[in-house]
Amino acid sequence: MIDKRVRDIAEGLEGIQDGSTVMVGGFGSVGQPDSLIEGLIEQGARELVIVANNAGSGHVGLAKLMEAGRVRKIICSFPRSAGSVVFEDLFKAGKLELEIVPQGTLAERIRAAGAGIPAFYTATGVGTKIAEGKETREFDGKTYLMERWLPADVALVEAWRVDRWGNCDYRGSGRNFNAIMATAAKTTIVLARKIVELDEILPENVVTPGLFVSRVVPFQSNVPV
Amino acid sequence: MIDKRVRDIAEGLEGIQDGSTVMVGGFGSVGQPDSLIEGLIEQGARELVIVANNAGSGHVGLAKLMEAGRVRKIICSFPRSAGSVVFEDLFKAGKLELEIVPQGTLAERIRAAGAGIPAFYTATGVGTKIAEGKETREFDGKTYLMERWLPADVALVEAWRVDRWGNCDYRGSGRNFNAIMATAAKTTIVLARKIVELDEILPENVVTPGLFVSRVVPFQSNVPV
Amino acid sequence: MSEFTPLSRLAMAARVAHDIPEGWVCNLGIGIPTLVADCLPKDREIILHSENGILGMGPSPAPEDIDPWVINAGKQNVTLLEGASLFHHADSFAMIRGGHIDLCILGAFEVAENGDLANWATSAEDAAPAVGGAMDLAVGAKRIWVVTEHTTKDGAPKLVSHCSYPLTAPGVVDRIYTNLAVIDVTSRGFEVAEIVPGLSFEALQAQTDAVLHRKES
Amino acid sequence: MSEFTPLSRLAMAARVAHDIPEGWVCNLGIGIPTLVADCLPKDREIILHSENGILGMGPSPAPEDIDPWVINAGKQNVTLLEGASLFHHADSFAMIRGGHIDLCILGAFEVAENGDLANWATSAEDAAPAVGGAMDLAVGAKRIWVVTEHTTKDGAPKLVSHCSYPLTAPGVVDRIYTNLAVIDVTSRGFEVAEIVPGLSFEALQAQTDAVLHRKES
Repeated sequence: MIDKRVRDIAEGLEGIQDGSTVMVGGFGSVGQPDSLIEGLIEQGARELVIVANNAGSGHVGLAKLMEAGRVRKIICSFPRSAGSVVFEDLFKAGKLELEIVPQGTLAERIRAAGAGIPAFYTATGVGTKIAEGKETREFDGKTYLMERWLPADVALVEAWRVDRWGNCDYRGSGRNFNAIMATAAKTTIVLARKIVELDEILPENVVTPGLFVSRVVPFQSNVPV
Repeated sequence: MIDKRVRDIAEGLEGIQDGSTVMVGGFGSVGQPDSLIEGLIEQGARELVIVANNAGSGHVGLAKLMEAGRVRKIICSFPRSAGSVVFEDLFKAGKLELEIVPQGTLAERIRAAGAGIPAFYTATGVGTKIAEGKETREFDGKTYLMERWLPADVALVEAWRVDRWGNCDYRGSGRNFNAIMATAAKTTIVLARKIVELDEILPENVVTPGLFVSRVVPFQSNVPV
Repeated sequence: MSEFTPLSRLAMAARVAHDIPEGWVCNLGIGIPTLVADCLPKDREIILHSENGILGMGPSPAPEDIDPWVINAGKQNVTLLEGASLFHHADSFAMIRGGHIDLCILGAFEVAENGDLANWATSAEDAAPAVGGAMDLAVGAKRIWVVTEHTTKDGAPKLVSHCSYPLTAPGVVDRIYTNLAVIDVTSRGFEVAEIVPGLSFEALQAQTDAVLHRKES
Repeated sequence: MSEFTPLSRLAMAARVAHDIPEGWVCNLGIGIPTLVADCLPKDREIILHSENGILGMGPSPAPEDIDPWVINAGKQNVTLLEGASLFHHADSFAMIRGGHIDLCILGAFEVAENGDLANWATSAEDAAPAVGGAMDLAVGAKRIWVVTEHTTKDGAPKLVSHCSYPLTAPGVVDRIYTNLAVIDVTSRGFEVAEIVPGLSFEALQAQTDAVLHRKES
C-alpha cells in the first residue's frame, strides 16, 4: 500500500541537508507552512538557500529561520514588506545574499523546473536592472530575456485536504506558490490541514496529483502564538 | 452584464477568416468539438492551418473539413491512425502540408503561447529527425532543442459546464488539449455541453477561467450520424 | 490667481473607475489603484484579477464575513463574486504575461513622456528593492494606466521627460490619472485630456517635467 | 537441439509486471505494454499514468460500466481508481518531461546496444510518420523498459548494434523484455539477465544483431 503519511513534523523533515535549496510555499498568511518552517529550525540544517515570495516578517517562521543564521541566500520577489526587520538587518549587515526575481518570472521558473524546461524567454524585465547580465533575444521583432529553471532540493507546502497517495487540494487563495513548488523539488513535504481518504477528493478536483508529493505531514501547530 | 453566450453555431463561428490558424481540441472522441467543425465547413473559411493532436478519421469532423479542401496545413503529433484515409490521400497527393510535433512539445508550445513565452527549451526530440533545422543548446551539460510558441487565431473547444462569463469545467479526460488551446487563441469558441448559472461551478473547480473565452455556443448536434 | 481643488485619492480612484468599460478584466496595484475596486459603477460587470490566484474578486468583507483563506495581492481580506475562479501563481501570471488582462492600474514614482514606468525602486543603489509582480503586469497587461499624485510631497514632478529611478518597464504606460489631470501618453508625448476645473494648462505644465501637449481636436 | 517455448504476448507482459515495485508511477505504451495493466500483482499499488490526462487508471470497464468520457492514450475506455486525478495535456506532459514518471514501458522497432530507441517510424522516407507522445516519454521518464518480440516476423533482429530506423531518442533504454530473454542495457552493451528455459546463450546471440554479454556475477 502506498502511504506517504508520516508521524509528525520531525519525521517529515528528516534528512534535509546543509546547503539545500528549500522552497517555502504560501502567499501572505495563506498557505504558509509555518509549522514546517519552525520544524526546520529544530531540524538544524544550515546554509540554506530559500525560495519564497517574501522574506518573512516579525520574528516567526521564515524570519526566525533567518534570525537563527540558517539562511545563506534568499530568492524572492518582494523581500521588503511591513515587518521584514530581520531580513533588512541581515541584508544590510551583508549576512544574507539576495536574488530579486519578478513574481511572474519566479512562478514560471519554478513551473519550468517541474516541467523539465531548463530555460525560457520572457518580456518581463527587459530594459530594467533585472536584465543585467542576462541574455536577451529577439523573437518576431520583440526583445525577451532568457530565464533559467529554478529547481529545489526540498519544497515545504501547505495544502488543505491530502490523501495517502499525496493528492492535494487547496482552500481559497491557498494554492498560490504551493501548487507549483510541489512540482519542482526532489522532496516535496506537504503539511496537510486535513488528511482524508483516497476517494474524498474527486479526480477532477485534485490540484496537486500525488506523484509530486514525497511526504504528508499531519497538521499540528507548533507555532508559538 | 457580461454574457458570452451566442445563439447558435453559426453565430459562434462568425468572422473566421481565410488563412486562419484554427486549434481543434479533444483527444480521441473525448472533448472533440465535432459540431463546431461541421459548422466551420458551413461557415466556409479556406486555406486554414489546423492545430490538433490527430488528423481526423473516417469522413466526418476534421476529415470532412480536409476533404472539402479547406485545410492548407496541419500541425499535429499523430496524423496516421486507424481510419485516417482522407489525411493520407491528401498528404500523398501533396495537397496538404504536415508539421509533426511530439505531443508534449505540441502541448507546451500551445501553453507557451497562452502564457506569453515566445520560446523554450526541451530535451524531447534531441538527436532525432524532429531536431532537423532546430537550434540546440546545452544547459548543465545536457542538450536541448529550442521550440517556439504556437499561437492561433481561433480555438474550437468543447467543455462540459460553462457559464455566461465563460468559466468552464470538463468531464473525465475531456480537458486534454481543450484547456490549453482555450488560452492560446485570439478568439476562443467554446461548445458547452451544459450552460449553467454563474454560481454553479465552484471557484476552486473552474478549469478554464472565463477571461480566456470569447464565445459560448450551446451544444446542439449537427453532426450527421 | 485661479482657484482649483486637486482630487482626493478616492476621487482619483473614482475618476479612473469611470473610464473602465463593462467586461474588462482588471488588475489593481497597491495604493490608490486598490481604491478603484470600491468605485466601480454598480451597473457594469468588471472582473478583478489578483496575482495570487483570483479572478472575480468582490468587495472587502464585513468583519463577521472574513474568510482568512481569501486575500488579495496586497494581503487584504477580500470576497469572491459568483463566477470567481481560483488558480496557482504560474497560471495567474500566465494570464498576465500572456496578454489576457485588459487593464492594469498601477501607482508610480515616475512616468516618462515615452511611457517609461518607474514604480519599484527609488534609487539604483536601493539596498533591497522589492519588485513583486509590477514588472510582469507592466509588460503583460494590454493597457497600463497609472494613477498617482501629480507631484511628490515635496512638489517634485512625477511626470518627467526621462525617469531617474530604475525602470519597471520601458514604454508601457498608456494613460495617467493624477490629482490634477488626465494625460494620455502618445507618440508625441504627454497629451492632456482633462484638467481639474480652475487649473490652467500653464499651471499644470509648471508642475510637470516634460512638455505637455494640448489634445488635437 | 534444445526445446524451448517463446513467451506469449501476455506472458511477456506478465514478466514485465513482475518487476514493477509498489508505488511506481508507470506509463504504458500501445501494444504489449498496454497488456501489462492487466498483469499487475494485486497486492501492489502501482499507479498508471496516461498522456491524455489521467493518473490512477484502473482496469478496463465491464461493458455496462463504460463511461465514454474516460479513455486512455490508446483511445480505449478505462476506469479511474480511488485516488485518481485528471488534468490537461500540458500538465500531463510536464509530469512526463519533468521526470516525475518512474517508468515508461514502450514497444520498439529496434533497440541498439547503446540504448538508442527506434519506435515511431519505419523508414526515414516514411510518408507521414506519427510520433505521438513517444519522444516525450522516451526522454522524460526516469526509466525506459522496452517490451518486444526478439525479432521481426521475418526473423530479423530487433536488438541491434546500430538502429537503422529513425530514432525516437538516443541512449534511453534501460531494459528489454523479449519473448526470449530479459536484457539490460549497460555501459558495455547488452547484458543478458534471463533466458527462456531451454534456449542457449548462443542461440539467443544468433537472433541478435549485437554482441550479448553474460551478466557478471
